[in-house]
Amino acid sequence: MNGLLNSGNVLFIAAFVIQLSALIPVAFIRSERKFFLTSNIILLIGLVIGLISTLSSSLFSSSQLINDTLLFDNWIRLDGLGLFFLFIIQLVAIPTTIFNFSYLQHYIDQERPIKSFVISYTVLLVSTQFIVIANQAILFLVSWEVMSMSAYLGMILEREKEEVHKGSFYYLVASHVIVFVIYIFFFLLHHQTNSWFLSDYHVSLTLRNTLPILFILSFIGFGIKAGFMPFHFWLPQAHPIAPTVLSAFLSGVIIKTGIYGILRTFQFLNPIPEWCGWVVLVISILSAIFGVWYALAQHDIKRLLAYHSVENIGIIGIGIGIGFIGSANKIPALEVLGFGGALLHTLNHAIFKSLLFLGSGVISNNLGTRNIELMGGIVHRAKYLAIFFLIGSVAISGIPPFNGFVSEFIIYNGFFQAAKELKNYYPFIMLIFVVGLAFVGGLAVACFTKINSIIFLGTERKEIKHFHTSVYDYISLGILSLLCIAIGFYPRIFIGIVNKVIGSGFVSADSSALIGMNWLSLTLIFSAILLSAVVLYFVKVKIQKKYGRRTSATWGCGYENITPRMQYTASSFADELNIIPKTILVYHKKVEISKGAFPKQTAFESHSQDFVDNKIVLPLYGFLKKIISKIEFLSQTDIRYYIGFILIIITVYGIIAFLWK
Amino acid sequence: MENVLSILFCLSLFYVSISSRVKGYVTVLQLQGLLLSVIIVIPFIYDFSIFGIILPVTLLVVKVFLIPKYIKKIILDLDIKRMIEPTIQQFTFLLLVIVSMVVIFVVSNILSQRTELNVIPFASGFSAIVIGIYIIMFRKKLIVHVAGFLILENGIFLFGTAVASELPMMIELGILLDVFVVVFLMGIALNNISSTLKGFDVTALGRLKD
Amino acid sequence: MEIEILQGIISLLIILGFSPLFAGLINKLKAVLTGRIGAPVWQPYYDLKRLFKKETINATVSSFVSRISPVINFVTVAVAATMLPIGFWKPLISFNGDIILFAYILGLARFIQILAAMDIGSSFEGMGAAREATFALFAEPIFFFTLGSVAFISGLSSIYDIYYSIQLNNISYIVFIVICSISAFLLAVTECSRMPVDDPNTHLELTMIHEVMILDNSGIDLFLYQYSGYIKLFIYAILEISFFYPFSAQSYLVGVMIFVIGSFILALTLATVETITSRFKMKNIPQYLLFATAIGILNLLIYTFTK
Amino acid sequence: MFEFFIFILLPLISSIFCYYIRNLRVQYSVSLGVSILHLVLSLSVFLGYYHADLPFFFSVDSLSKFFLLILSNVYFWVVLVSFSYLKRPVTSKAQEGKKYYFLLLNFYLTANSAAMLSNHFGMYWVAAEATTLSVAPLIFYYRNEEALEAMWKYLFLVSVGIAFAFIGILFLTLSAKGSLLEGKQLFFWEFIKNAKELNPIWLKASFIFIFAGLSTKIGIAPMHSGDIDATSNAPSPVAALMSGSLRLTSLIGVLRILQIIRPTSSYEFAKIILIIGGLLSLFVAFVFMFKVNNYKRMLAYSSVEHLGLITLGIGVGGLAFVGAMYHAIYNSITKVVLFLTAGNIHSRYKSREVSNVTSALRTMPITGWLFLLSFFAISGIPPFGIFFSEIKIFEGLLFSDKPVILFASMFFLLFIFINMGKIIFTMLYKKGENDQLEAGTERFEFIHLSVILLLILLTVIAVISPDVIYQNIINVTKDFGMNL
Repeated sequence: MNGLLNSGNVLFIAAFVIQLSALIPVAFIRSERKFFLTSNIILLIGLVIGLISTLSSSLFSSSQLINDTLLFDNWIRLDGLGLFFLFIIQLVAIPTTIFNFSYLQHYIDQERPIKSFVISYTVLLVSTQFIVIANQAILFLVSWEVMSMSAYLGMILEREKEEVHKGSFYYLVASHVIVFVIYIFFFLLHHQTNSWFLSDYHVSLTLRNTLPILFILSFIGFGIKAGFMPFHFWLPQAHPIAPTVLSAFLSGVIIKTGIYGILRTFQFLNPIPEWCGWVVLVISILSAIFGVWYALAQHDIKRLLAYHSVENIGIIGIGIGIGFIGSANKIPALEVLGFGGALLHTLNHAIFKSLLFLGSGVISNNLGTRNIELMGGIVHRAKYLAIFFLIGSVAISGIPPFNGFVSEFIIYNGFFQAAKELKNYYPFIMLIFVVGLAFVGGLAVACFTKINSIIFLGTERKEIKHFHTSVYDYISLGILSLLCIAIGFYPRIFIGIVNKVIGSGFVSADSSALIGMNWLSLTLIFSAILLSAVVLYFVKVKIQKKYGRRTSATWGCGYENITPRMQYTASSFADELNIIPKTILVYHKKVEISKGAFPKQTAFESHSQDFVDNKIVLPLYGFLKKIISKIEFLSQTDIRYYIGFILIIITVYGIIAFLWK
Repeated sequence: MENVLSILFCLSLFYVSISSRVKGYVTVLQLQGLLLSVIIVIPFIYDFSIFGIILPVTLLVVKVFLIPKYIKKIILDLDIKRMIEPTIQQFTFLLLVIVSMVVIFVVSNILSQRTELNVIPFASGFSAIVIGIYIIMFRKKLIVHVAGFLILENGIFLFGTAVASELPMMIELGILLDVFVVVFLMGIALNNISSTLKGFDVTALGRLKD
Repeated sequence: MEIEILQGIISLLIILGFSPLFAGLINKLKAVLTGRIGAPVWQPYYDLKRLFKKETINATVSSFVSRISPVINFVTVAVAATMLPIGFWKPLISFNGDIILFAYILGLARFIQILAAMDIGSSFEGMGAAREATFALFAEPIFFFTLGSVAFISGLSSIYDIYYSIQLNNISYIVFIVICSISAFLLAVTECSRMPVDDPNTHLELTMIHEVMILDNSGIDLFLYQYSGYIKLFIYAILEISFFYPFSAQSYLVGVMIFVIGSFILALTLATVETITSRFKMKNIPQYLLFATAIGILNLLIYTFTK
Repeated sequence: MFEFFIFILLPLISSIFCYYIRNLRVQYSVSLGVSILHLVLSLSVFLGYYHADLPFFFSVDSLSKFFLLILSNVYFWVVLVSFSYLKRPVTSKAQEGKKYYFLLLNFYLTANSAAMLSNHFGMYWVAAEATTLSVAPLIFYYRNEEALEAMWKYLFLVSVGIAFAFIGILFLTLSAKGSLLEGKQLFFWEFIKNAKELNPIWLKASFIFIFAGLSTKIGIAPMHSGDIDATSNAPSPVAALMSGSLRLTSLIGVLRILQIIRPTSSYEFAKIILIIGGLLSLFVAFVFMFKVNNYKRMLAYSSVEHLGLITLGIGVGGLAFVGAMYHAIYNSITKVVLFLTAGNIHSRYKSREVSNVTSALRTMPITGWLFLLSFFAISGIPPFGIFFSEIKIFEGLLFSDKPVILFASMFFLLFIFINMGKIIFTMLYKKGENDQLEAGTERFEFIHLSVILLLILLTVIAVISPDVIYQNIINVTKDFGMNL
């Protein structure tokens, strides 16, 4: 218990204790409402304290980062990476927990039992925090599994719905596969170093021979969790059906544990061969492009956001890939930019993805549907919701002046760096990746203009009875939007933190490539834009006062009574893009062209399925099932066969014995 | 002397494998019981001890009187048809029996060169075991299955005497008791089966499947 | 230092000031080429003046988005303009990686404009917005394959430095730059919605891309849109022209001359293209853009592997 | 002598007592008392507070006291819930099944303890046969066709199997021919002591016969069928008892012969046989999980799977062996939990067909959640025990000389998990078109309490992992001559 009782650790321990004590009320509070209120408040307090303790740690103070703070005879480690992810988790968990107050109220009104959800949510938060600070492999595995399972148990809140049943099952199976893979990963590490402590695992020289296996295992195992492209198929199934709070947390944080795992693996295996970097890069760019393209084809808002998680994980992966290449070629600048971009984007994505998910939750709760084709005109109902959602969308599309841009900016610079440092054919390849990333940006713009405009703008496609938003929604959304703005406008601090994290055991030699970038000018430019925009706006208003301003109906090309159904729909908005890769998107559309002088009612609809899921996974399972159904000889019901089996097996064993040397 | 009895035992096996009557089985069981008890008694002819004689006597009682009587009783109670319903021709069955017997004798003869064991009882015991299994496998009637099981048990007993295992007496008795109770339970089960399932053969037992 | 800032401000003012003139120039030349007298070169200024004085009409269904959109549009385009060199002057904003900022700032403009278009809730605007999104997506790669390829080869990531680094001495590099400038031209055509991608002064909504998005705007809003449109056009013109600055020769006069001549030539080219070509079918436009991208890739490939 | 009385005679006496006293409540309290005594004593023997030396054919070593503890633990819980289980309404025919219930239960305890404590093959055989005899009528508890068929099949198959085991024992005596063991009694320790003299051919033969014979009771494929039928049709406590302890009782026989064969040259062969058996069982479970549509059968197959895993671990040896020992404990407890909850579901829905059970989580929340949790427990998800034992087994397999076994078994386990999950979640969530049962009307019964306690026990043992258990398992491995 070295150094256990300094103030920081006390806070730290207290945080966990309080968070866990949110479970206590279940014992003696019968009423669902009272129970969830109390436990949620306790949980919130715990989280806040946790955040404070994290912020008071050496990562965020100006002092030098103490690399390995080991507690409880090394079972807990607070190093740079761990603290950073801890920070992310708590940062996202606080708004989602606040959001709970208003969100769970809906379920209480429906008289749906939510005890189980609250419990599993609490357990989920705690276990997720444990993952990133665990320094003991078994502890890690246990908290990993507990996290997955509690997430599952939370997911099945509306379990009687078919889709919920199906989606959550996808999730469960995926996490079971993951854990099997990770078992082998840790067994190998344990065997090599014969220690169960993660802090002993960076013994790269002895691991050289098994390094490829270890890397592949970790990339598959953690990659499934993170949702890289071939392994993503569970993600768009699971995230939409979860209760909003949970899907925000899942997309925001839990898939990041996969990233955490991969980064840890890098720490174990550093220095890593270059091909690993290429593998990660290629898979990531594919995930990014097709993730966002799938997203473009969705009509279910949460499903769309889930696919965007795939995209963003791809972008993070690109950063990691650059970092790998850097460390393979011993170029600190490259490492710093790559990993820095990845880490910062992890933070950013956690923020704006949870923001968007929470926003979508408010909407879908009020409208009782997740299909964006039935939405519209919500801006007139809830203006601030629209603004927050807009901020999130701009941020996630990587467009200035919000945080999404900053991290993508770093990654771009990483590519430039790579092109500069590594001559001959590198510039060409790097440029291809740059273009890919730019392409992703463009698609993201298309996608988010689509959902913003379809959901919020225009007129209501389906009559909205009443649109209720509570103060808690606005608090949680507000916090997250503020973070988006803060990181966007003044990235300097966060860059400093990220740089510190990278300093602890990532780079071969420290480099100022990240800190040295001209962050101040970014800040200046953004604030200039904001300032001049505001000024110009007021000028414009003044001028409009002078020359008059009025509103009138939209010009309908002379056509008088325009109905909401005449607006442009999401399907038609995205159609021109979706037909391009229609085999991969499994994109079907049904168009009825109207004919004759008096055309009848016509229809246009489009669907997209997941390629991996529908063309690979399910067929394989069906195939296996078919083979199994062929095996009949075992399913005999007759006692005579049973007896016969004994004779046969004894003969077989006898033969083995006879042939035995 | 043992060998002669063992040969007789084998003959009883042949008989059982051609007999197409349930009655035949019962008589064979009695005969085998008798043979077995005689075989065990033999050592006591030379040095008689009242304590050692308990086992053969109980064996005689159980295998010659109790069990066969019990089976007869079941047959009468449930008036099971006299014919055993074989699933393969008697001839084929006999052929199978003969072949496996020959194999067993040859094999055990070979084995006997490694470790000294008196081949005849060993082989005949073993073939009794195998034939017991065959009877279970190729007959339909449950009562015949019971008989087959008993033949198997007899085989094991003979076998045991052949390998000259000195199990302590109370364990031997325990074994006997077990066998008896098994048969007893099977009898009860048969009663129930005939009453609830309306049938005495395996075709009645097809409910449990996936 | 101060002088640099001053120069930057001046070049910004130049861009803001002369961008309508450039547009006017194109129209004039076009008219001449088609054998008309055409509107005077100053026509855009008159238009802007007219629009400035007009009453603003907003659609009833429209929201705050369409209020702020023109402003943000203008501001962002202006900021993008401050990253470009005029003459040999260092622009106001110039730091490593501003090429990316440049692309993304314009992205912001596009984002908000698409939203504003959808805000009206009319299917015309919707259609325009969808097209804008699609074509902009395919225009993105062209930008990176032209300017980006130069950047990657020179290893620089600031627009000014990139242009500065261009030394037209060895032949293969000249070829490279020329082809780059060609695809840059194609890019300009797309981004500024000129022929053959889009027809700026068509009158059928169904065939428009950019125009249809601002269909329901008027007064000061339209003024801002138009103005930022002109600036955008001029920006891309400068991107094109700057390929041919002999930055090594540090004479201001030469710079100005080349700048003026270059813009004139470019205007002429644009006008010619617009006269001799007709607008593509909508569904052919992606092919066209892909073709431009292909040029870029090919160009870079050749240059990378024939050194 | 005292412990002999407690372990073996007392249950016998109380079963005789139950024959004469027909009052259920009295029977219950008596058997409960007996079980508590048994548990306490076996626990104190296990912890070493009490040094046990049993008379003639019985003795205690680290293996037997370990398994005895598992037995008496499972037995205690089963007896505990039995009364509330018996109170449930059954058909009039089944009424007289209740009369003999506790009698047989006590006899079961006797037989099992005898089998576990016996140090003589003959004795072991007699006791093992006796366990069959005690359990067969219990299977017949419900007095319906399925139960009858199950009982017949179980009785017959197991009797034949155990006969084969006896042949194996005879082979063992045969293998002693010519060694200084000739004509000695069949005591384990003597055979273990000078196993080297034994004739390898007969030793192999005896191993094959004993393993194959006892497989019918352990439920190692392909002799699993009888077990499946029995476990799925027996009343839930009995099923729990069978999965939890009876299979281990037969496993101990295999372990004994393995212990004898270990120093000889045939050890490798024995390992191969065990591995084949284990993989076959995993495979069978894997195959049938695709087809099974009766949730008690599903649970039965799951115990085939886990016994297969244990056998695999034993076969591979080393760390996997340790894992297997742990697995024995955790599996036994988890199985009890599973079967009890399944029993609740059965008595509520009156059907074992999965298709007839719908939205169980709504109609019976407590049982539903417990069932869900115990499913997680059985599929090796922390903090429940099986996770900890499984990773030991997996690591052992990975670093054994044949890591491919690991991949095969992981593949099987994964699909077993998937299909079990499919079935269980359909039962729990799916909206039935004829949901006649109204929501949430479930009283908190005694069974729920005990199930929760068991789950807690499972977790606590696993998380704390008391050193005494570890030490004992290490001693077992020492007896098996493995050094970790």
